[in-house]
Amino acid sequence: MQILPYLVAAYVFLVGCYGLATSRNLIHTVGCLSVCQAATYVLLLAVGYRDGATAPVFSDVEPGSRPVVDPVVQALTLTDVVVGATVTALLLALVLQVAKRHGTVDPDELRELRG
Amino acid sequence: MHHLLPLLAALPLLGAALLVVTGRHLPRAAAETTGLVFSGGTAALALVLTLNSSPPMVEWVGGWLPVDGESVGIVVVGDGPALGMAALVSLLTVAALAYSWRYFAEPPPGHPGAFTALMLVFQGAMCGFALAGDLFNAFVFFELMSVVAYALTGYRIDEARAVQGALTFGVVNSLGAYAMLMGIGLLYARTGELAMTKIGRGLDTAAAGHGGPDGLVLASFVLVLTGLLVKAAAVPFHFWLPDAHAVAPTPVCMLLSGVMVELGVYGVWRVYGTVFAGPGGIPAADLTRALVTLGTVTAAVGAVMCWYQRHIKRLLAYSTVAHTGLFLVALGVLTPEGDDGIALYVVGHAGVKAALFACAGILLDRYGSVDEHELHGRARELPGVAVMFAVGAVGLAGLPPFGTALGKGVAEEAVGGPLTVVYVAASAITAGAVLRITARVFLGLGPRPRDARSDLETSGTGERPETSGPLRRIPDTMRTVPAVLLAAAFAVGVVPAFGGLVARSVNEAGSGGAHASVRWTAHGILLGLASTALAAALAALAVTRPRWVAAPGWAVPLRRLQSGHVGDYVAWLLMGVTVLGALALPGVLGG
Amino acid sequence: MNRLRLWLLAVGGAGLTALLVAACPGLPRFGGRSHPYGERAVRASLDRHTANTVASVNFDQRAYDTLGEMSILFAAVLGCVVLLRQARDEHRARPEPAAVARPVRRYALIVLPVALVTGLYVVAHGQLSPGGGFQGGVVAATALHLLYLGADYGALERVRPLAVYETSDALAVCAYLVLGLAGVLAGTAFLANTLLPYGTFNTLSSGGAVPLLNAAIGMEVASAVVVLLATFLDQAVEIEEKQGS
Amino acid sequence: MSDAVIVVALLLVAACATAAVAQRDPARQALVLSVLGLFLAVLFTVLQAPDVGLSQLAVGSALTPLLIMLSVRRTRRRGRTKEGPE
Repeated sequence: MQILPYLVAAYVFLVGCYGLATSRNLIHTVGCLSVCQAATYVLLLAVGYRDGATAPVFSDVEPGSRPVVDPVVQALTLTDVVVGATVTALLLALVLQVAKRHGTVDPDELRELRG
Repeated sequence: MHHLLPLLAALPLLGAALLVVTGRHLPRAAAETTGLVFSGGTAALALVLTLNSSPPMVEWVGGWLPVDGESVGIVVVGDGPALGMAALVSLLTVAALAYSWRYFAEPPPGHPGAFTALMLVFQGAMCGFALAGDLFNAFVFFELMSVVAYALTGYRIDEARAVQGALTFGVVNSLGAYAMLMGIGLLYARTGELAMTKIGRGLDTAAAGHGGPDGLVLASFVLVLTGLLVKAAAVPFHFWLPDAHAVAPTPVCMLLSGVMVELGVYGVWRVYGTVFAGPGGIPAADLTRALVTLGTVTAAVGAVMCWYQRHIKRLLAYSTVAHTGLFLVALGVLTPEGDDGIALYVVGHAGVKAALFACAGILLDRYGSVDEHELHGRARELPGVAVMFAVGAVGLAGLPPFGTALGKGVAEEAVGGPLTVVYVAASAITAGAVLRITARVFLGLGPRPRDARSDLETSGTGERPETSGPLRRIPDTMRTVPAVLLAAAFAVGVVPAFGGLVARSVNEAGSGGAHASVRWTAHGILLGLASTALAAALAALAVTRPRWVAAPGWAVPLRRLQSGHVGDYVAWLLMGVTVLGALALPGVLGG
Repeated sequence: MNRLRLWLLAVGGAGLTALLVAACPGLPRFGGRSHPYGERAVRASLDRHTANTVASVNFDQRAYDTLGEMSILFAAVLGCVVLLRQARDEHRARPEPAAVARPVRRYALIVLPVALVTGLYVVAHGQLSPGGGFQGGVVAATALHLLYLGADYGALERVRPLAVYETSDALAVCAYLVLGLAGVLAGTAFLANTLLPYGTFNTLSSGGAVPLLNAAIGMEVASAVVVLLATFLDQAVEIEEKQGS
Repeated sequence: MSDAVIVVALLLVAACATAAVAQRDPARQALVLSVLGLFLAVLFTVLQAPDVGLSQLAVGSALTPLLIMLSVRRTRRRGRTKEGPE
């Protein structure tokens, strides 16, 4: 339990990388990239967790009565989630154009740029 | 004064947002003028701040000044190198916007200001990254810079290569950025801080407890550096660069090659100096081993690949790879002279490289091709551009008194010994390739080269001009911009106070308080002349005896590696992480 | 699959695995107590009467990060609009109105207002309870697209004049920047939250500028997501290539 | 108790990430990603991060898969029109 969350984050990142390298479809590639990014969420939030603590929201908790988990990593992850969605959208837009111009979304068939 | 620091990022963003708000109703000229005003205003602000950057400024955004040395806000650093990079970025953006004045044939319907707005966001992002003193904030601006760059690279959606290059760029750089974020997460876990100076101190305190750096420090170092080196296009993270830079619109290429790649190198300098330089970080010997090794390989691969290109923009892109290698080597030796040398080299290189891309853009718009073979002798009618191309080539070689020569000379002295050979060879080969282009395309010298091994190379034929049709007359803006850029690169070396100013501000910000003086030395001048002579000789040989310098058998596998396949590039990225880890490992084991 | 890539992947993957696993023992125990920055952030948030600490970090303490983040969204939307513009060799085809089953239509039209209101509610309570501009914005924008399910594409296009959303996206960015610049003009600092009273803890108007920045983000995210979905829907439904291209 | 929930959520995330990579058909991958987004949202909630959980639910399990589905539809439609008249 002590390091399990970190190991899961590392595993998810590696699996995403494997998918990126072996993908046969560019849309699938973009999906794998978002898997890689999920690893960063897990890592950040695992780092900020605190045993027995509650969410850092004081609308129904008396301030100071209970420990709270680290709010900074949550703000960072929130930023990260939005960044991830926008990058996905932009890359998908590029994949659509690749599909139109090359007539394929298989990276093995893209032979224009080499050497 | 220091309250104005965040405005360097905010002003261009405001300009971009205003352009989108009003863009629909503005005529194109008004939109482009607005862009120039905002980008020029930011440049002026950056210059004023740079001149006032001694002693270095610090600003806590939101007014969260530290209480007892602790703050919850984000720190923005306004020292010489940060503001200098911001000024360089801004000036080059102004140049790129001026070059693209009335340039693109077809703004998207309903969005006449879209291209200008994206360029402004790009400028703001790069300024924000240069000034970042907080690691996560640096990541945010890094990502912003990347996202805009993907969109700008793929801007010409009618071009099959452009969209492919942009996609590769996007996937590889995003993966690098996520690796960097993992590294930031590890550092936060160890120290519980995000400001770079605080993280550095936190690492030192933690290391004092159990003696030296451990696996976590190594992993975070490697992961953060991976993100930055992907941006800086160090081998083996470099594959995306030629694919993206060769296909991006010309004004974008000027920014990508001129400053964005260099910002990766700058990021390595900033992060190592503030976070990992202490006793709890990575020992100096390991950083030197890692950066000098990667830098040398990068310079070699970049130079060799540059020589064998026929696609002119791709050739220039590889020369950027080679020069990044040189920057990394000088950075790796960790001396004040080395830092001063690359600072000057980066400034000079930005001017020269942007001017060369601008000239290549003129060829593209005039002939619809950037292929060395196809254009053989056709550009004889453009003597002005020919002169600029040749001047750019010798500037790249480091002919005194160009700014590149001053920076290269200082850096060569700093690295010393056998590494000097790398500098001379890499700059001579890349400059020789550019001179070869000049001789063949603009002068029509030598026999017309024959096409060979078309499965191995990307030709520059069949490109579509970026203007509404092939240009019959080259507009004045497109001629003036490269001339001004070359003049600026020249001035960097000639104006005597400039080198001293750069050296002082760089040393004040880092280098542990040591001050180095920067001046022309006989050694540097001789090596500069030697590189230029070697470049000229190579070009002459290529034109008169093409067989002697044709691709040897061992270059073929190297060229095959650049396969254009995004999966290959990702695999190489992982390999690079491993290599970087292995190179930095001994210090951690020893500690 | 070529063999070189597999080798690279195996060696590189092993190296990265080793690196990440080597980092694990050095990490603090999961659930540990040491969060210096986090504790400072909680104190600062309570000082400024913001009940949701995450909102305080996002819109006050680290509002500059959020500026970068909203710029990323802004740039990505602009980028998608530019990249997915109608190319020279494409034309628009009106999709035929599709018949929608009545239960689906009824369901969509009932859920739509509920989802919209939920989105707005989540935006408005950002500084008090979990949620805020991002989450509420996405919910509201996605809700609008239930119309595609419930009615048809034409109806969606009528309630969704894209130009308006693009403008409001950019206006929200302007508003955020202007709020930040106000700090500089007042002589404090960029994005300083010192100009407005902090209000009563745990009420809608508490936290000084936090609700304003939060609202700007909500507007930006909602418009941005609408534009994003619209450009992709356009591609999927309307734009076609000319034959023989 | 809460530890056990966290472990289960973590393992579900890991399993689902593997499935998302292993599923080579992009349309099905979008569905798997949507489930991954859901598990991540659950994980974030048990890690006491409801803010992030909520946005992950909105973005990760709705918006991103939707964009992927639309892209798949576009590329498939293209393939059809291309094959059709020729």
